[in-house]
Amino acid sequence: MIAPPPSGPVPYARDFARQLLTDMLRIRRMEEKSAELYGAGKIRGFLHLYIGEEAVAVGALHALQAEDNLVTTYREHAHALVRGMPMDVIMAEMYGKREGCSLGRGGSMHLFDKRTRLFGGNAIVAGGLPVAAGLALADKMQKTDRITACFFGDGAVAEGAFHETMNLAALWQLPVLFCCENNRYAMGTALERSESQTDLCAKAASYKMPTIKTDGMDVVAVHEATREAQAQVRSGAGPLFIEYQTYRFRAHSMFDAELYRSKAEVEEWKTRGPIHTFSARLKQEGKLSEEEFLALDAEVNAEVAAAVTFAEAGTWEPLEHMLADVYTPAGGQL
Amino acid sequence: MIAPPPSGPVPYARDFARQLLTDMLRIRRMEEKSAELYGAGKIRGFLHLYIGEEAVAVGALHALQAEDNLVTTYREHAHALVRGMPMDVIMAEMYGKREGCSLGRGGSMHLFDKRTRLFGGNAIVAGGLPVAAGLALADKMQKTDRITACFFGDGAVAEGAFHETMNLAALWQLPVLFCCENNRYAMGTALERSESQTDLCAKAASYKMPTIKTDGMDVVAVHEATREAQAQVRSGAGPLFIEYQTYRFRAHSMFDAELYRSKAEVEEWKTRGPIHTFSARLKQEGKLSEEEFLALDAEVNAEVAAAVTFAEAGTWEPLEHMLADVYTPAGGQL
Amino acid sequence: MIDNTNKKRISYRDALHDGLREALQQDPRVFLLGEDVGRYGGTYAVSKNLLDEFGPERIRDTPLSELAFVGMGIGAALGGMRPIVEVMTVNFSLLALDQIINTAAIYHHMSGGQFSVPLVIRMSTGAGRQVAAQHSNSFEGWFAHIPGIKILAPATIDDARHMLAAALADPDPVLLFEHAALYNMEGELPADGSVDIKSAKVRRAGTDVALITYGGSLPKALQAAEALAQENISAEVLDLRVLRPLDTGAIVASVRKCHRAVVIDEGWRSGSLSAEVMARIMEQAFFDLDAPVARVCAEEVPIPYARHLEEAALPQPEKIITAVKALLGESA
Amino acid sequence: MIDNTNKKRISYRDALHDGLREALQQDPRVFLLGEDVGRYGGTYAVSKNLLDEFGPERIRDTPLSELAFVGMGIGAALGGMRPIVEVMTVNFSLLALDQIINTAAIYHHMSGGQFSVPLVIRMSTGAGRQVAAQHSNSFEGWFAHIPGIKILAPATIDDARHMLAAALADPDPVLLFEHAALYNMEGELPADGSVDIKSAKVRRAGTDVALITYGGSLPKALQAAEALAQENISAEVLDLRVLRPLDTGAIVASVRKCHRAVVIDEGWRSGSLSAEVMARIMEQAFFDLDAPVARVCAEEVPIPYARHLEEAALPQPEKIITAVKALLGESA
Ligand SMILES: Cc1ncc(C[n+]2csc(CCOP(=O)(O)OP(=O)(O)O)c2C)c(N)n1
Ligand SMILES: Cc1ncc(C[n+]2csc(CCOP(=O)(O)OP(=O)(O)O)c2C)c(N)n1
Ligand SMILES: [Mg+2]
Ligand SMILES: [Mg+2]
Repeated sequence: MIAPPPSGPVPYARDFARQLLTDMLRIRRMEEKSAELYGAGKIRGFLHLYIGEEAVAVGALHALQAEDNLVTTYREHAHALVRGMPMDVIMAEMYGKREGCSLGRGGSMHLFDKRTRLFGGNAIVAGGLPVAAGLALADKMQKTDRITACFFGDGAVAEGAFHETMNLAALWQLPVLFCCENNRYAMGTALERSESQTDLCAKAASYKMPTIKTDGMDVVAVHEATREAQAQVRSGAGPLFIEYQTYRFRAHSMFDAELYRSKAEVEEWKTRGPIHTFSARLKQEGKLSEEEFLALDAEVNAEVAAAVTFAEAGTWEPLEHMLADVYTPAGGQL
Repeated sequence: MIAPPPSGPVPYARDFARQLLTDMLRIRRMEEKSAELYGAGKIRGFLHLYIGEEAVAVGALHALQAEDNLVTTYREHAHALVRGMPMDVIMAEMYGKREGCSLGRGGSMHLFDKRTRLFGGNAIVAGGLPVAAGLALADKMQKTDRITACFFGDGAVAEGAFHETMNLAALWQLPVLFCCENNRYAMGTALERSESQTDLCAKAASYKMPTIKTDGMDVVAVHEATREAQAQVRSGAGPLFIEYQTYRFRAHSMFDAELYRSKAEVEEWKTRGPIHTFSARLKQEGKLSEEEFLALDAEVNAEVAAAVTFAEAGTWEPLEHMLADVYTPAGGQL
Repeated sequence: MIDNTNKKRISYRDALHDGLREALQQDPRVFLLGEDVGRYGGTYAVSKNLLDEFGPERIRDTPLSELAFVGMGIGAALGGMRPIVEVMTVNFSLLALDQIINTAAIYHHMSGGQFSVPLVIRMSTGAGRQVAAQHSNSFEGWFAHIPGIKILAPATIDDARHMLAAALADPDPVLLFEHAALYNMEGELPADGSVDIKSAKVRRAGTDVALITYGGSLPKALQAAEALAQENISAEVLDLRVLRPLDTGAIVASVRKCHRAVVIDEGWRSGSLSAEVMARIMEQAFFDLDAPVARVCAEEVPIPYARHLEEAALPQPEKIITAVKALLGESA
Repeated sequence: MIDNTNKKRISYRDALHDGLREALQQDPRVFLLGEDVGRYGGTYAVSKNLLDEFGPERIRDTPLSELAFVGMGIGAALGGMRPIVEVMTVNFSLLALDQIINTAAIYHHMSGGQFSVPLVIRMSTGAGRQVAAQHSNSFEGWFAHIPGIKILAPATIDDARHMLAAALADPDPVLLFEHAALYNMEGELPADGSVDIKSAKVRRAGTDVALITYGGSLPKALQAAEALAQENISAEVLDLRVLRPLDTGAIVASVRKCHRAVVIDEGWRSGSLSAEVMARIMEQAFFDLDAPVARVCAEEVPIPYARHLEEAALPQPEKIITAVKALLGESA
């Protein structure tokens, strides 16, 4: 039994509301194209789509400030995009081209961007949590008022790294916002088969950390909750755990036969799809017309097409560079 | 502020009460002698004394059944002794002699005994927890009514291994009794500097595991609580976490200058010493006279002396055996 | 799952599956635990359908808790079961290393021979599928440094089918590394139904140069040998199979025969198993060498995602051929 | 903490302490975190009194959470600090390996060169103090397999005093292994105030045989060389110092000079760093050898507690002498 689709008034001015919608659409269209390109052999390796979960990245990241740190997982196209990495750079990285953010060395799972303080794209489940706490420790010691947002899935909660980091972050009152994207499955393992306590906020609270649980299918709920959360963390009150209850509409990765859940369950969740429910609300409130929506979608599709063109035109890192950057060049010290 | 010394009626018949006292004394005298032997260079490596905590091992292990499994740490002389390993075998192991339980290969931190199902002496903090859960899984799958008791310290709670194991044990309802010897310090790190939540039972409860907190300085409290706990685990109700609040009177190991706590704190805790408070209660109830106590102590001292003699007379594993047992000899399969 | 058009043709994946299924059928103490081995069907589909056949007690999906479930495998083995723990990939085994090395490997010895740990740990290893640095490690040679455990690297259909049974029959912890790039490889399954886990095997006999390898590099070495044969260079291909304990005798025999050798190893060059093979040749067959032993290993770089870079970073038949020719030139 | 009777005599422990103190004094970004580095005074007393001088912000006691606090070191380094993480012993580093290998080591490369991780990890290593198998591992040679990190093994007073500064000046993750059996070693501290972290160093010149070693085995090799000198055998002792990247040039130079070599390594023989040294000699100095390179390593057994067994399991001067003599006989 899932909750009814998000509804009700959207408390934002037209421009910001449209930006939220646009960003969700950008993620959706970029990823639909990525799936297609995967089929065509242009993108390879592992590809994890965010489709269905767009409200989380969009609502949450628009609540952060530009100088905040961001640490995320292998399912991070959305985070990179909303954070400000150009779509063509993401696409080029997925192609393995030199014009990608990581010169094509990381691919889909490893988007890094120094400019926007995106510290990756860590494909070890829960591997980003300690790193995020360390970034926050650096900020605390340097007395900045930056915070670190760390995204991870429900599956990460079972890992020892989660436990150790939650404790340390709470013990040392570090400015980290732990952003748990609870999409109910870790690959094929449902949360109930993974955790004795499935209320993840209750788990987080056991570290004496404040928590917020929010509807991850509703970009408004996500944004409001995250605004509150980040302000609290930024105030010096220590870390906070925020759970976004969401759902992925697609397979875990491109290799998943989805034996572990029913089509009906997926269909039921699709009724709560973050893009169509939000655009419906905007339309109802007169903040968006159908024509405007279509124009916006066309714009987004054009951006996607341009990104593909950019990636196609990209170049390959020369083989002579093979051993470059294993170590930082002398003098290259930050 | 510590609680007042344990007092009140001892709900046991004279024989059993004396056995509890005797076992506590055996631990105490054996370890006092061990410290002396360490000074003399007879025992070497790391030596962690249990002095002050005797009520825990004695009260708890007398509540278990003979066929139960036991997993413990590097601070395990007491567990081995109460479980039934002869004192001379322990002493020989600490000497590094072939007559030791592990042929002198493990020393103080690694007492193993197949006969009493003592699976060691694991010197990696929290390293024993997953192993204990696995033993319990084997029992559950084999439908025995054995349980596994797993001892560890307050320091272990911060480790990822603790978290992963607690979750799995609760999720799979495994017959494990998690016995946390909370002596308030992990080496020099006080619990408040180690855990954001210092109520360890609250932490355990976050896995939806039942918990019991008990006075680890009172052998009666320990025994009663553990009896109840083991019965519950044995009934198939899943794992249980029991916290023994205790204190070590000695340094962490023989290399510890004890810079991190005051003499006054140690002295205050000594007023709650498990041996003198318990013997006082027995005397008060007329279950023990001063002469009987002295006789008993003399007997224990004789046992210790005999153990030393045994260890002294022990032999060294021949150098030709150096590579024996790295792998199980063919045909030696269990 | 066996291909019906030719009853003996089977994939490496299905051979592993059949071996697993047989083990579960034959011994009620055997069970499988790991991430997504059940409902998902196994990350590489090796355990597909086994949940239906054997039920959730014996095909156990675990949470993401590598350290704990590997340690639980140790405990279950001590408790009389015969667990097979699947660690999804060698990359994640780093999280469980403490239990493997500092508990499983020393149990028998440090307990004075009282306890044994009959545990089998399966994991996939290797690169070659563009999954980037964090998912492309080859640590099996590294594990081979540890006394008290045994390390297997099936690289043929036969070994994929039968090594598990031998591993389960072993009283000590055995780690079995399935190379992820081999799952789709197909081949004939010999009728003979068992393999040893002691010896290296000559997969192709030759006289001019010994190509010593294992795991995912075996097909590449065989390909190189085939190409070299076209040029009248006779390469022997030795498949190490068992990385610990190493079959030094077989290594020395190939070197004695060919007087030249190239070691091919997907581990990073420095400190890979290739170094140990070279050290043993140095120690035991130095005077049989006509030229220094050469090696073809992974380049010392985190394995890149881009296909051309990944290919260039890994051992390839062409590199092996080049190394062999350089060697033959050098020893002239 | 410097001995006042002779201003230049100092222990390895105090040299490490002084290096640490100096680093904290010179750069406000430097801080120390690890188990019991503060209130306890450091397990091996290396950080004794630093809490009083620098306060709990910069001398941070951590809970028992190796994986997290090592990962936090990575994050803090990325965030502009210069963390020194103390992992109490190499044995416990197994719990943190994932962060070191699968995050720290690849950050610079996989981010396309955008980020660097200027992190120093110190840990004690080695056996020799009867602390049994779980506390006697020597994995520094094993770590040397990993591209993207640098591995240091100070074995002299000078290196103990100054390697840390060089490690902190390095933009990439550097692991510094302090050998637990050396803490009490005393020696003169040269006036010159810095060392490089690039080169191996000849600690004693010789012409008949090169003893190639590092860390806790260096004093043993020097002792053996001294004894050999009594018998008119001139042994050169090469201290590798930096285990990754290895100074192959220095290895080759010693081999060219002596034509015979023994590698001494406290790691278990199979797959220890000794193998890599031998492989490099094979590759680059094969024709300079008068005899196969020999090695003296730890026996392949979990290190036993009993003193006589532990001694027998480890490299010792006598074993080195025996190996040298066998080598000289063989090459005659
Ligand atoms: C330590 C580790 N173990 C296993 C994996 C394989 N794996 C990749 S994603 C995944 C599921 C993670 O689920 P969750 O954290 O819920 O994130 P989601 O994929 O649902 O976004 C698994 C098991 C991994 N990458 N890292
Ligand atoms: C994984 C690991 N980290 C560090 C150590 C070093 N160490 C040994 S005992 C100890 C303190 C453990 O404290 P606690 O769990 O409270 O047990 P206690 O010694 O108080 O009985 C530490 C840090 C270790 N043995 N294992
Ligand atoms: Mg999930
Ligand atoms: Mg404690």
